[in-house]
This record gives sequence, C-alpha cells and structure tokens, in this order.
Amino acid sequence: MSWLVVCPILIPLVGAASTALLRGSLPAQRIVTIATMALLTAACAALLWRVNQGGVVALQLSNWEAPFGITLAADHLSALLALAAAVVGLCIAVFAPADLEREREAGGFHPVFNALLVGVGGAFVTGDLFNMYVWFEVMLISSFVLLSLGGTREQTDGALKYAGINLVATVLLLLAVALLYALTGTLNMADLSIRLKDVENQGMVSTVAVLFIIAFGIKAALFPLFFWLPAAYHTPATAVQAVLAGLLTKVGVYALLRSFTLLFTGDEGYTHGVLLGLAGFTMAAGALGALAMGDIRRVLGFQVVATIGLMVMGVALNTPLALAGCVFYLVHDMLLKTGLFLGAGVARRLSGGTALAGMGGLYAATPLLSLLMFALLASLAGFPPFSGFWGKLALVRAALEAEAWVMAGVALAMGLLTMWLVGRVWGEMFWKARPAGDAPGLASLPAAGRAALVGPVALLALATLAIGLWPAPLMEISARAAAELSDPAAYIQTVLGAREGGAQ
Amino acid sequence: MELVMAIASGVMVAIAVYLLLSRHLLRLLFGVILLSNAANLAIFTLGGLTEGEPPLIGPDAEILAAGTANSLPQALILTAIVIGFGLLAFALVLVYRGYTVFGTLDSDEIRAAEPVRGSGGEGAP
Amino acid sequence: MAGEIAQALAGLLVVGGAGFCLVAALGVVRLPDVLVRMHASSKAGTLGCGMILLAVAVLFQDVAVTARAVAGIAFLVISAPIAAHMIGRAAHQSGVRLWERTVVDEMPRDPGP
Amino acid sequence: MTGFLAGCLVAGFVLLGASFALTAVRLLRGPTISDRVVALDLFGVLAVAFIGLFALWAGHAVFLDAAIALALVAFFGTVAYARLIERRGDEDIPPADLESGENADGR
Amino acid sequence: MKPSLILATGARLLMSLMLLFSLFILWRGHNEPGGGFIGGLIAATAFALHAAAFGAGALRSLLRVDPRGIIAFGLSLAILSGVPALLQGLPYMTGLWGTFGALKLGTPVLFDIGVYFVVVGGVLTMICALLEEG
Amino acid sequence: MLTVVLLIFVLAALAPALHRLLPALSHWLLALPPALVCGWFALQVPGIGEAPLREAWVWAPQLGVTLSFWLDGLSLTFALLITGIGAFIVLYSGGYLHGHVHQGRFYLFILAFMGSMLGLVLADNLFSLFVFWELTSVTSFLLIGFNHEDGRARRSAVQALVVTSLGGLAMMAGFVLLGVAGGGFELSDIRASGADLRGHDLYLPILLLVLAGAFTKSAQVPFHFWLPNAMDAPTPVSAYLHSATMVKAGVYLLARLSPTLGGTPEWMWALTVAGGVTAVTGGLLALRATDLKRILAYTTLMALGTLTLLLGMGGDAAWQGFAIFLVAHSLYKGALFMGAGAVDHGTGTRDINELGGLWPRMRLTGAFMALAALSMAGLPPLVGFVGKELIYEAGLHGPMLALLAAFVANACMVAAAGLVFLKPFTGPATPAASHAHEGGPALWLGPAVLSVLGLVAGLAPGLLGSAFAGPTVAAVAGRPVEVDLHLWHGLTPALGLSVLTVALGAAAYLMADRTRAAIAGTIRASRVDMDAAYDRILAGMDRVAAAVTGQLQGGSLRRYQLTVFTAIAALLGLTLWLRGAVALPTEMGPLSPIGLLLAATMLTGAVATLLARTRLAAIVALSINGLGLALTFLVFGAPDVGITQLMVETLTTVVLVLVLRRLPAVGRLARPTRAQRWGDAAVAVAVGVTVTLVLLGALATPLPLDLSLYFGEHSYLGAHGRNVVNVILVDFRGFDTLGEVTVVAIACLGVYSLLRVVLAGRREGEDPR
Amino acid sequence: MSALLTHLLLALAWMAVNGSFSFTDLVVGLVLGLLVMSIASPFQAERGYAGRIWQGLGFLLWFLKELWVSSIKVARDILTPRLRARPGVIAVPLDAETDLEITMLACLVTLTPGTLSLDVSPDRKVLYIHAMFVDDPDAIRAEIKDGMEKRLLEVMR
Ligand code: NA
Ligand code: NA
Repeated sequence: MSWLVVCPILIPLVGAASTALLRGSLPAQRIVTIATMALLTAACAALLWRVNQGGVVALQLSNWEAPFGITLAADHLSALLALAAAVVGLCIAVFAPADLEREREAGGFHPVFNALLVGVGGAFVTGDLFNMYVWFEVMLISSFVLLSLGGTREQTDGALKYAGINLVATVLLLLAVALLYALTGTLNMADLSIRLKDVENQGMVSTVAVLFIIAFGIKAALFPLFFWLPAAYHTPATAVQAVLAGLLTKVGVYALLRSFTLLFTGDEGYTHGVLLGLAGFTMAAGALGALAMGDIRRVLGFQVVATIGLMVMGVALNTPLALAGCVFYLVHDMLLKTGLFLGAGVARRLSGGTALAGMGGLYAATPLLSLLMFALLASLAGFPPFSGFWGKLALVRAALEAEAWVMAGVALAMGLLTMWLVGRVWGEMFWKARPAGDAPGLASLPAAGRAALVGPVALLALATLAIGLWPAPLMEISARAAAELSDPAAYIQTVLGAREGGAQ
Repeated sequence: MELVMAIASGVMVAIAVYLLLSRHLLRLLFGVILLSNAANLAIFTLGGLTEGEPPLIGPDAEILAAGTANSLPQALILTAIVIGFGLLAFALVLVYRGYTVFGTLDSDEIRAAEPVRGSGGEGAP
Repeated sequence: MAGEIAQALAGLLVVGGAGFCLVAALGVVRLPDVLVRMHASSKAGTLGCGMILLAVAVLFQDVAVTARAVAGIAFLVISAPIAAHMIGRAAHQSGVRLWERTVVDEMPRDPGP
Repeated sequence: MTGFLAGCLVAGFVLLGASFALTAVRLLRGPTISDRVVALDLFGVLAVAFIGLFALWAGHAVFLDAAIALALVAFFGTVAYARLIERRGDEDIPPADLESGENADGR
Repeated sequence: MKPSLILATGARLLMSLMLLFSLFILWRGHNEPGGGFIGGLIAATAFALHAAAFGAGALRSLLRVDPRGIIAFGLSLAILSGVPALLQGLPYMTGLWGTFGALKLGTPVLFDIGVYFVVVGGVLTMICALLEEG
Repeated sequence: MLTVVLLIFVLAALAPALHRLLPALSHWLLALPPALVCGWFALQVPGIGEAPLREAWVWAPQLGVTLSFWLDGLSLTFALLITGIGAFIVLYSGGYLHGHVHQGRFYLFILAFMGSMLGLVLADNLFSLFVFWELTSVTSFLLIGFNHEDGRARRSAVQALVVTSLGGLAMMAGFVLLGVAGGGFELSDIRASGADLRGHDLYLPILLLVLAGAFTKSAQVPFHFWLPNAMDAPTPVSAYLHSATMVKAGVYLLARLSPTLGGTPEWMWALTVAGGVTAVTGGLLALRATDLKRILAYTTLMALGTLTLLLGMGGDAAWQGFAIFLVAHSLYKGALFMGAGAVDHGTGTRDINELGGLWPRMRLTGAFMALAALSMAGLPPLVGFVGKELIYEAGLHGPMLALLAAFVANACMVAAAGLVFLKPFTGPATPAASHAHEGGPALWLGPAVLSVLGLVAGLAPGLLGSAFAGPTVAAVAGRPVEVDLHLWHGLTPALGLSVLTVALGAAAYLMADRTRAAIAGTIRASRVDMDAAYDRILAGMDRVAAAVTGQLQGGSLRRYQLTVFTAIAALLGLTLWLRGAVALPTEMGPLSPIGLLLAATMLTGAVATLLARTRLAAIVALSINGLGLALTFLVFGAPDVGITQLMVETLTTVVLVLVLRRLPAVGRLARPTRAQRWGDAAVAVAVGVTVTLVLLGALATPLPLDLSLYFGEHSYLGAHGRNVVNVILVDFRGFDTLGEVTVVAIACLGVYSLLRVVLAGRREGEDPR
Repeated sequence: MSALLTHLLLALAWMAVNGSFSFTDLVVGLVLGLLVMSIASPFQAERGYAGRIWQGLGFLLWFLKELWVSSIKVARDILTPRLRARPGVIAVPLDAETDLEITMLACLVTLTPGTLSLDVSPDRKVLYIHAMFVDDPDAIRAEIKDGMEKRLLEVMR
C-alpha cells in the first residue's frame, strides 16, 4: 500500500499531462480535471486511512535506499493536508468551468491547475528537502500562470508583484537547502534531523533556520514578507483566487511546521522565538490590512495573511496542543478560504462588483447564498459552531498554557478585529440595500452553471459547519499529527529504516 | 579557491539586490538572473571545488575514481538552473505584458491592483 | 600516450591559435567601426579557435575526439560567416556611422522597419 | 604531458585571458549594439577556444562537447541579436532607458 | 523579418548537423556529459534557428505537430517511464533494464527521452509564440 | 437536557419552512415546544434542591471540551425564564411581525437565540458554556440587525457584536486560565477547587478576564452603551433580550462563578462598584429618555447593575435578593416590553411625549402594563417589592455607598414606572392615541401571563422562595441556604427606605421634564458619552489600520523589495551575531589561476550589468557573467552543469532579445534621489555581506560526502550509467527531474497563453496608456 | 550530391561522432539519419560528383593560401600602430545562381581576410561586401569575380 503515497503527486501529474494532450477539446479537459480531482480525493482519503491504521508510510522512489534516493513519506499531517487540498481541488474543478471565460479556460487553465495540485501534493508528501524545493517551484510557476492568465491590468500588476518577490524567495529557498546540505551532506529530512544535531557550529544551524523562516515565510506570507499576497490575490478570476488562497500559503505553513519540528529543534528558544514574533506581527498586519480595505477580495486577501500569523504562532509555540491547533486550523483554513473566495465570487456576479460600498442587497435577494456566506464568515471570525472556533480555541489555549501572554493577546485582538470586520462586511454585502438598485438573485445566473457555482460554496460551508459541530475526528487526527511532529522518531525510523521493506 | 568564489557570489548577490531594488522592471529581471547565478555559484562552491575532474566513471572502471568532483551538488544546480530558466522566461513575458498594458516599465507607475489613494489603499466603508 | 611530436604540434597550434584569438580581440578593440572590427573577429577568431580545436584532435588522437573536433571546426567555419553577415547587414541597415575614412558605400539602406 | 606542451598551454591561457579582457573592453564600451554583439560573438568564440584549451589541460576530451554546444548556441544568440538590431535599429545611438534610470551618476 | 538567403541556406545545413548532435548528446548522456535536457536544448536551438531564418510559420509546417503537443507527449513519456516498475511491484520510477542486441536500454533512458521532448516542445512553444506575436 | 437544547435548535432550523407552510399558525406551533420544554423544567423543580442533574457527551476531548449540562437551582431558574418567556415571545412576534417578508427567518433567529441561551445556562463545561455564549452574540447580531436596511440597526448590531465579542474573547482566555488553574474545565469540578483558585497566582487575571466577559454581556458601565442601541431590533427581540436572555448571561456567569471566584476583596470591589455605577447610571438615563423602549432599556441597565451589586456584596441576604429580583425583573420587563410593543403597534409611536390617554382604547394592555410597572416600582403586593426589600436588607449590611446606589436606582425605577405606564395611559388622549387599538391575543397574552405571575409571586412569596430561591441561592452560595420569604416583614429599616424611595421617585416623575433636563445637562457637562467614544475608538482603529496598511502595503514593488531585503539582512545578520555563527574556513582547496580568471570574468559581468547605461549593454554584460559561470562549472568538473548553463544562458538571452524586439525604448524613469540610491546600496551591501558570511560559515563546516560516494559506487553497477550526474538526474533523484520538467512544461505553456492574450489585446487595438 | 549520399554521410557522421563503427551503429545511424532528413529535408537537387573531389581539394589549397596571405595583411594592420585600412562597401554582381553557390561564395568571401559579405540583394544578382583595403572598388570586384567566384563555380558545377 505504500504506493499510495505517490498518488498525491502522480494523479494530478497524469491529469496535467492528459489535459495538455487533450488541448483541442475543452469538454474532455473538464471531465479529466474533475475525474482527476475526484480520484485524488479518494486516493488521499485512502492514504489518510492507511496512515491512521498503520502509522507513517514511506516510499523509496526509484528503489534507492534512504537517504540516497528520494523518499516520499506521509504521516497524519501530510495525508490530512493532501486530502484537504484534494477537496479544495475538486471544488475548484467543478466551479472553474462555470466561472472562467471560455477563452481563458481553453488557454491552458486545466493543465496548469492540475500542475498546481502536483506541486501542493508533492510538497506535502516529500521527505526530501530539495525535492520539496522542486515542488514549491511547480506550485510557483503554476500560480504565476494562473494569476496572469487573464492578462488584465489588475492581474498583470498583481502578477508582477507576485513574481518580483517570489522569484527572490525561490533563490533564497534554494540557497537555504544547499546550506543545509553543506552543513550535513544530506537532503533527506529524516536524515537531516539526525545529522543537524551533530553539526559543531550550531550557530550556523540557527542561521540557516532563520533563512528558512525567510524563504518559507515569503511563501507562507509572513510579516514582513507578505506583500505579494495582498497585491495579487484579489486580481485573478474567482476560481483562481480561491485555489491560490486555499492552498498556496498553507503549503508554506506546512513547510514551516515540518522543518521547525523535524529539523530545527536544537535552538528553539531563538529560532521559534523569531518565528513567534513574526507570527504576531503577521496577525496584526493582516487584521489591520483587512480593516483598511474596501473591496471584499482585498479584505479576504489580508485575512489570509492574518490567519497565517495565527497558524505560525502554533508552529512557533511548538507544544503538542499548539501543533494540533495549527494542523486543525490549517485544514479549516484551506476549506474556508476557498469557500469564502468562491462565495465572494458568486456575490460579485450578483452584485456586479467587489467594492463593498457598491455591494448590498444580497440578504434579501438570495437567502441561500446569504446563509452559506454567513456560515463561512462566522467561521472566519471564529464563532461557534463553525470550525474556525475550535482552531482558534486550541491555539489560544496553547498560547496561554505556554504563558505566551502577549501572543495570546495578539491572537485574541486579531480575533476581535476579525469579528468586527465580519460584522461590517456582512452589513455591507448582505444587509445594506444595494446602491444601484435591488441585486438579482441566484436565478439570474446562467442555469447551466448555477449548480456548479453554488455547489462548491455549499459543500465548503457545510464542511465548516460539520467540522464545527463534530470537531472530535479532525481534532483527533490533528492531535495525532501533532504527536508525530512532537516526537518524530517514528517518522525518522520509517523513512530511514525502510531499507528492507521499501522495495516490496 | 572556495573563499574567492564565496566572496564572488556574495558580491554578485549584493549587485543583484541593488538591481532588484530598482523601479525599472528590466533591471529587476536582470537582478533575478544575477541572483540565480550567484546562488548557483554559491551552491557549487559549497559542494567543494575540484578542478578538471568530472564525476564520470572511466571506461575500464566500475566505480567512480577518488578525487573527482562532488556529483550531487551538480545535479541539484542543474535542476535549479532549468527551473530558474522556466520561471525567468515566464517572468520576462509577464514584464512584456506589463509594458503592453501599462506602457511603462516603471514599477511605481504600475498601480492597477493597488491603486494609490490616500495612505490606506481604497479605504474601508 | 600521445607522442612527443603530437604534443609539440599541439603546443604550437595552441600558442598560434591563442595568438590569433588575441589578434582578433585586439582588432575588435582597436579597429575604428563595427564593420571593420568584424573583419578581425570573424576571421582571426575563427582561425584561432579552429587551431585550438585542431590541437585537441591532434593530442588526443582518438577517432571520436577527432571527429568531434572536426565537426566543431566545420560548424565554426560555416557559422562564423553567416553570423558576420547577419550582424553586418543589420548594423549597416540600422545606420551605424561608418568610419570617416570609409571610401565608398554602394549598398542601399532600407528605410527602417 | 611534456614541459613544452604545458608551457604552451600556460601561454595559451595567458593569451586567451588577455583576449577575454580586450574583448570585454569592447563589449562594455560599445558604443553601438552592433559593436557589443560583435564583441559578444567573439567572446563566445574565445570561450570555445578556452574550453578546447582546458580540455587539453585537464586531459579530458569530454569538454569538447561543451565547446561544440557553445559554438552552436552562441551562433544562434548572435542571429537573434542581429534580428533585434534589424527590427529595432541600433538603440544605443539615442540615449536609451536604463541610463536615465539609476546609475547615470558620474558617467 | 527580413529574409536572408545566406542564413536560410546555412540554417538548413546546420539544422541537420545540430539535430544529429542533439540525438548524440541525448544518447550519450547516460555515460558522458549530455542527456535529455541538453540534447533537447540543442534540438530546440536547431529548430529555433530554422524559425529565425524562415519564420515561425515555416517551423510550424516543418514540425507538423503543435509544439505544445510535443510537451504533453514528452511529459507523458516521462511519467509513463516510471510505471513499469509499479507494475512489477517496485517503487515508482525504479529503473528496469533490458538488453536488445548490442543495445542496453532501460526505463531511465525512456525518462530522459521524455525530458528531451518536453524541452524541445517547451522551447519551441515559447520561441514560436515570441516570433509569431505582433 | 441535550435533547431539550437540540430540540430548540432543530425547531429553529425548521422554522422558516414551517412558516412558509402554515404562515397563520406558525407562531402558535413554534411557541408550543418551548412551552413544553418549560413545562419539563417545571417538573424538575421539586427535586432540584437535593439532586442537581448532570449529563455529559464527548465533544472535543482533545481540548477538554465536553458537551455537559448541569441543572441546579440557578440554571433551572434561568431555564424556566428562558423557555417560558421565550414561548410568549415567539407567540408575540407572530402577531407583531405579522406579514413581514422575513418572518420565517425571524423565527429561525429567535429560536436559535433561545437554544443558545438555554445551552449557556445549562452548560457545565466552561468551553461548552463559551460556545453557547458566543452563539448568543451571533444570533443577537442577526436579531438586532433584523431591520437590515436601516443603517442604525446595522450599526447597533455590529456594536453589540463588537462589545460582547470583546468581552467574550477575554472571557475565553479567562476560562482557559481558570481551567488550567482549577485543574479541569467542568464547572462542577472547578467549584470544588474554589479555595485553591482564590489563592492562585492567576486569580486576578482570571477574575479580570471573566469579568470582562460578564460585564460586556451584561452591559455594565462603561460597556453599557450597546444595550439601549440594541433597541433598534424589533420589539419581541428587545423584550426577550432584556428580560430573560442575553443580558442576563453575564449576571448568570457571575452568579455561577460566585462560589468559585467570589468572596475576595477584589471580587467584592469590582462587582459592587461596577454594579452600583451601572444601576445609578441606568436609572438616571432612563429618566432622560422619552422613547418608551429606551426608558425600558435603561431600566434594564439598572436591574443588571443591581444584580451585579448584589453578587458583589455577597451574603445570604444579597443572594436572596439576587434570586428574587432576577425573577421579578424578568417578569415585569418582559411584560413591559411586550406591552410597549403593543402600544407602538397600536399607535405607531413610542415617544412618551406623543402618548397619553390610551387607557380607554387599550385597557387590556394597560392593565397588564400597570401590574408590571408596579412591580418595577417596587410596590406591594408585587414581587418587585419583595425583591427591593431584600435588596435594601442586604444593602443595610453592606457598604454605605452600595446602599445609596441601590436607593437612587430604585427611586429612578419608581419614576420610570410612571413614565412607562402613567404617562401613556392616563391624562388626555393625544392625537397618536386617537386611533390606538388593541392587538390580537398573541400580543397581549404574553404580558398578561407575565404580569399576573408577578402578582402571584408577590402575594405568595413563600412559594417562590422554597421552589426557586432556595436552590438558586444555594447554587450561588455554594452551600445550602435557608430561604424564608414574606411580603410583609414588619416595620423594618428597609421598609422605611422603600417609602423614601417611592417618595423620591414620585417627585422625580412629577417633575419629569425638569428631571430630564437636569440629567441631560449633567451628562453633557460630564462629557462622558460611551457611545460616541465607541465611534471614536472604531474610527481611530480604522485610521490606524489605514495608516499601517498604507505604510506596509503601499503598492510600490520597490518598497516591498526594500522591506524584504532589509528583513533578510537584519534577521540573518542578527542571527549570525547573536548565535555566534561567524566562522571562517581554515582548510581550502588551492587557488587556481584559471579560477581567478573566471571569478574576475563573472564579477566584470556583474559590475558591468550594474553600470550598464542601456538595457542591451546590461544584457550583454549579464551574458559575460553567465558565460563566466558556465566556464567555472566546466573547469571545476561539472561539464553537464556547464553545458546546461551555457545553453540556458544563451536561450535566456534569446528570449530577452525576442521580447526586447517588441519593446520600444521606454522614456525616462523618474530618477531616484541620492538618498534612495545610498539606501539601496546600503541594503544591497548588507545582504551581500551577510550572505557571504553565511557561505563562509557553511564552508568552515566539513562536508560529509557519503551521498556522492554512494552515487559513485552505484552509478554504473546499479544504474548502468557512467555519467554520475546524469544518473542522479534520471535515476537516483529522477523525481526531482520529473518536477523540473513539469516546471518547464508549465512555464512554456504559460508563456504561450500569455502571449496569446497580448496578441488578442493587439488585435482589439488595446492602448497601452 | 544525392539524397542517398546525404543519408550515408549522416550515418557516417553518426558513427564518427559516436566513435565506433559497428553494425549496430550503422543501423542506428541510418535510422537517425532518416529521421533527421525526413524533418529537415536538405538539398534535394541531383548532381554528380565523381572526379570533383580532386578539384575540390585544389580549391581548398588555394583558399588556404589566400587565407594565410590576407590574414597576415589584416593582422599587420591591427598590430601596427597606424591603421592603414581604407574600408568601403562594394557591390559585386553575381554569376552564382543557386542558394548553395551564393551562400558558399559569401562564406568564403567572409572567411578571406580583408573582405566580408554583408548581404545579397533581394533579386540575388548582387553581393554586397565590405572590404578593408579599398584602393579601387573595381579591382576588388574583379578579384572576387575572377578569383573566388570563378574557381568556386568550377568546383560546384
Ligand atoms: Na561545508
Ligand atoms: Na533534476
């Protein structure tokens, strides 16, 4: 069953290649993409089930023993996030054809979208640091292309800023990986975990750790490295916004989570302290930025930043509860942000714009969308009974238990600002009468695409509600993931000790 | 030799950063190219420098002779070069697109996504 | 492996080739306008480079190496004039100023694109 | 390797080094794009020669492939430049854009 | 683009040589410097030279297939080269080797060929688009 | 109990559909289940003093969250009020909102609100309690903003949300600490460790955080301002919110935690001061207002203040007062609000200056409002009198200031009672009253039952005492307390105070206009207006947000890059320094002349790129750098990398050149200032230096070569290739290459797509400017 | 040159660069050559070639001599302080007709020091060359027409 671990990469990769081959037929591409995502979801679910049953799964690619070849490894964290990403992918695959202009969709959306999921899946399951760099780049180029596919003024500007900063991040990440190699002579993360402890100049290890904070921090949109995100995320088509918001930065958080539990544990006081400080500023900057914006897409963009801060706080606190909270929040946030951006996109279609001042009237016009968006927004604000509440509770509790008073305060203040924001946004988008006259209801959407547009939003809203009402299963998996992160011995042993079993 | 090359890549990094701080998008791209070159040189240097002995197994040998260059960093750099090329080519065309849309290469004049208005973006309601 | 004579020959070819390269470089620096400079680069450079590749063929005395060296030389010899033609034509057409001692210019300049 | 050959190779490196330097001067001075392209083309050819020389020095014929590859692509690069000059004219004649950008100071 | 008789003739001649050289580089890559990526770049350069001489349209009719199709084909080949191992119960991409007469072939070679086609297709896609545009 | 709570929520979810099916009957049908639930709770009354009920279900065990319920006297009292009054409210809203477009949604919200409130008072687990607590915030947000197209209603809704969330979040922190300090998150467990908690280091933070939650929810000064504004909600909401639910949540929490956290000087002072101030403020503000609902809202403040005050004082008398006044207030306030709504409904106004002489036209409503108002004024034989007597009884044993506050507040109540009943119903009929009419039974049934209950309880206080007050006081006190209530205690000092109270209140009512003017003048003079302060704080927050965001995310890529690189240099530099990482390599390969030549070549190219005056000069210079790098790779034993670099470098140039073909020379860019250039240079140098130091530090560490050795050993024998680098690329680490070609493929497809967009733009005659 | 010859040459070239001449290599070379030709389709014109080899060698020798002589001349001008060059762009009427003839001529002119082919006129009747030492344009025209072009056409036709 260990071949399951290659599925998060291989399935979308096959999807990318097939859709590229089928470039003449858009319907065929759509079917392939949806089938790919469905299959991916099933495979990731199977992988998670397998991990939950039998612990960490490792696969020695090309059948070379670790640490010489590339090892793929899935623990609870990897499998869970891969599954969440697959669900997001499935939602987008359904939503996108109804959302994108035909020309844009035919202009390469499908292969690139599939490739994006290749990168995401790869980053989640690889056990090799350089290989992770490669998947990050697959993600980066795919997101570049998706961002600029429409070619409008806004998109071009956003994509330029995105590129300007992320190209630097790419080089930094590469350099950071190479430095770790130079210090230890290996790239396998499990092996690195062991060898880094023996490096004589631990100061260098800390320095490289900080370089990783910067490199992954840019990807994750940490303060003061996040500028590309609010500059770019609001510009592309809804489907693209949603998939980027749902997946990209979360992979950055995953990378921080992995590297600061497995690799950089020798100088926690310093490295995790730096991370903690940055997380605090990120929360503040994101929450304030969201308040300062008058366009729902930009509001949500800054909210992506704010929640990144919250999650990274979990990484930095590095207690089992904090890690569990971080993992839980990651999954919640992937689903939620996708849903929010998709929902805002539907609202945009009805309102004819995204400037909050010009929106309104949706509460009267469309009870269904109102209900769904209310659930999503309330979850964003961390209100029960939605999933956001539990993540926030776990993280705040972890901060308080770790006696990180200031951070707990910042997190709570960010929560308050978000609640205010949500109240305001709700008032502007839904309650207020639309300045330009009554908003049309969902019936005004083209019949063919209506279900495809609303269905994913509904699914994600239901997901956040379901997790909120019944948090124990996800929390249990998160707790197990956190336990594995806190004590990576099993992970290391499975990766490095699989020399006999791996071939079978 | 490693010392010289490390310093050389440090200098290249500094120059690249200066270019990246420019408002001219082409200079920014040049900075990216130079930065990649610097990083690749740095990685190569970190792997140790061995003059003139490529990691090729001789026709009569079965394993690599001692004293040949470190092979792994080479493979990594090769991958990095190719990836960098892909990213750069796309970024370049993006800059071109920027020019066709905005008629300028001055990044400070390209403000469609984040319009200049007061101090805080477009302002909240 | 390689005989003394081959080594000596290769050495001479190397020095000669490098010398021609230097001449080409000097020409490119010293000569007055771009068309004149191209005389230096396209001939002396090709010649010098060719000689060095020939030295490789002479020294290694291996069919595969010789064949590749010869292929390289052949490629240089074909490509250098074409390259010179492309640049020269473009330069002339784009209106670079010719040296003041240029005697005659019988080639028409197209109006720019 | 005989001393003579070694000496010749050293001499070759020195001469080539000087050639690189001289070519670089033209490359940087221009003044026209065509001049730079001519210099760059020569730079490529010199690099081919350098690789040949290094193959002799290192005693590895494998470097020859690099020389051939370089010759191929350098030629293609030159053709591309020529196409650029054809289309855009020799841009360096009017003061172009980068100059006014950031570093014109003192030059 | 102003046509050039000299370049056109030279390109036709050199293209054959370059394609041959690219195959050689691809072939020898496993044992000497080279491989799919470099070989692909050389082949792409050869075609690009053709395009520079005759125009992108001529290159398209010469290739007969869309370069994007070449990318997809190459990528598929690279992916598929790892599948035989799966069928034998080995980890993905495990190299399988067989001897055919004097030829020793393995799935990694197939993989390298896939890389070759991706590079050829990719670079040509880009160059064609750049040459055609405007 | 879970069933009961779930029942209400399920009912809420079904409400819109039910209303759509049976619009005329829906309020009756929807009121029935809460009434039945109320009945069920009533059945629990007899045994509750001896055996509290507890239920628990697993919810989020990893976080210490159980869905546990605890029914004792305190929660039972609240549960009865919530479901009982709730049933009438549902019924009432059927009449009040009859025909409203969103009536179905209203039922959904109000029932969800009821369920949340019920959950809150029943919850035993701190976090379960918090969940329901927050749910009341969310549902009340929806209810207050029910008239959503009215900007004031939206503002009030957000205000209530923000203020209660502020406290709620603080409370969440407090709960976490409470659980940590108390060794568990079940209230029933924590109670046992009360003594330890009160001596714990975290006691004060816990107390302050929890109080923040309770005070905001229960609208204690200075967080009181949201409550009157919440009057923008439809009257049924106000009635419910003020009488039995939302605002009582804070008081409930204080009562619930009283045995755990209470009894300390901190507790006493915090609660008495906040409660006293709130009571007096509420009373005075009530006299200032002219809107019927606002007057009632401010009297609610008074009541909440008084309840807090009582909890702060502590002691059997105070707790008894608490228990009775709690019930009394709920009964009369529910009745008064519903009555006020009926008046509004019947006359179209709520301004007492426009109301008068309603009695002949609205006798039913008037009668019930009269009963309720008497109770509010604390006059016998109504339950309000019993409550007030107990308050004075407790106050006489407590601090003087507390007694004074209670006295002033109660006097205000007397006057307010006059304002809400006497003013509208007596005297000459106003124009607004002329067409007044009585509503249907849905509108008067609620006030009727509640006010009559108030009378019954007043006449037979013993019943109330043994059934509710005893168990309630026991829960608040944390021990059994004997409760013996009477309407008549004889001539006690408290009775004297009551007489004085009525006298003062009557005087204030008779001089209502002058009182109002005096109070308004005082408030103006004191310049304290928390509502305006709220606006200022929010506006300030907005300004801060705009300023910070404007600084950070101003839209200039250059600034972004500058920040990023400054951060890089600073973080790396500091780490190098603080962690003592700087190290210089001691052993190094020999200097190679060729290597030096190549380094010089690369640096020449780099410097020339920097100094280039034209873009082509820069590209050519970059080519030198790239070529130098390629030759470096070749020379130091990396032919594959070298060739690749050569090809890629050339191809990059070609792509650049092909793009530049289309890019005309661009006009001058604005020149950076000298300071900018020096700043850039400083950052660039800093980054360069730190990177160099990092590289040197890494070089100083010996590099284990086991991986490369393994590749060298297995390349030919295991993977059938002699070129180790190629074998790594296609076999050992072939997966990297798979990703790499994916990047190439996507990049090239992307270039194609993007150029097609450009082309399409050209065709459409897109103007670059 | 015939297509067959091209084919064989390509196969040979394959074996040569491959450095081994086994039967396998011949087959591989032929297959690859066929592939290359099917895409690249080089010269198809049928021409004889027997006996021309000697002529070609003679031409090569002559060319090398010319190369040497003029190289010295150019090198001297570069290496000596004073520049004696008197450059000019001269139009040379062409007798060469086919693509290959014109291209070969242009290449040879360029490879010969002192002269550089700049362009062929669109009607393929004139070759424009740049010469370093133009004392008399007509002399240079004659030199190329009677020397280089005549000898080349003899070999080619
Ligand atoms: Na090292
Ligand atoms: Na690779």
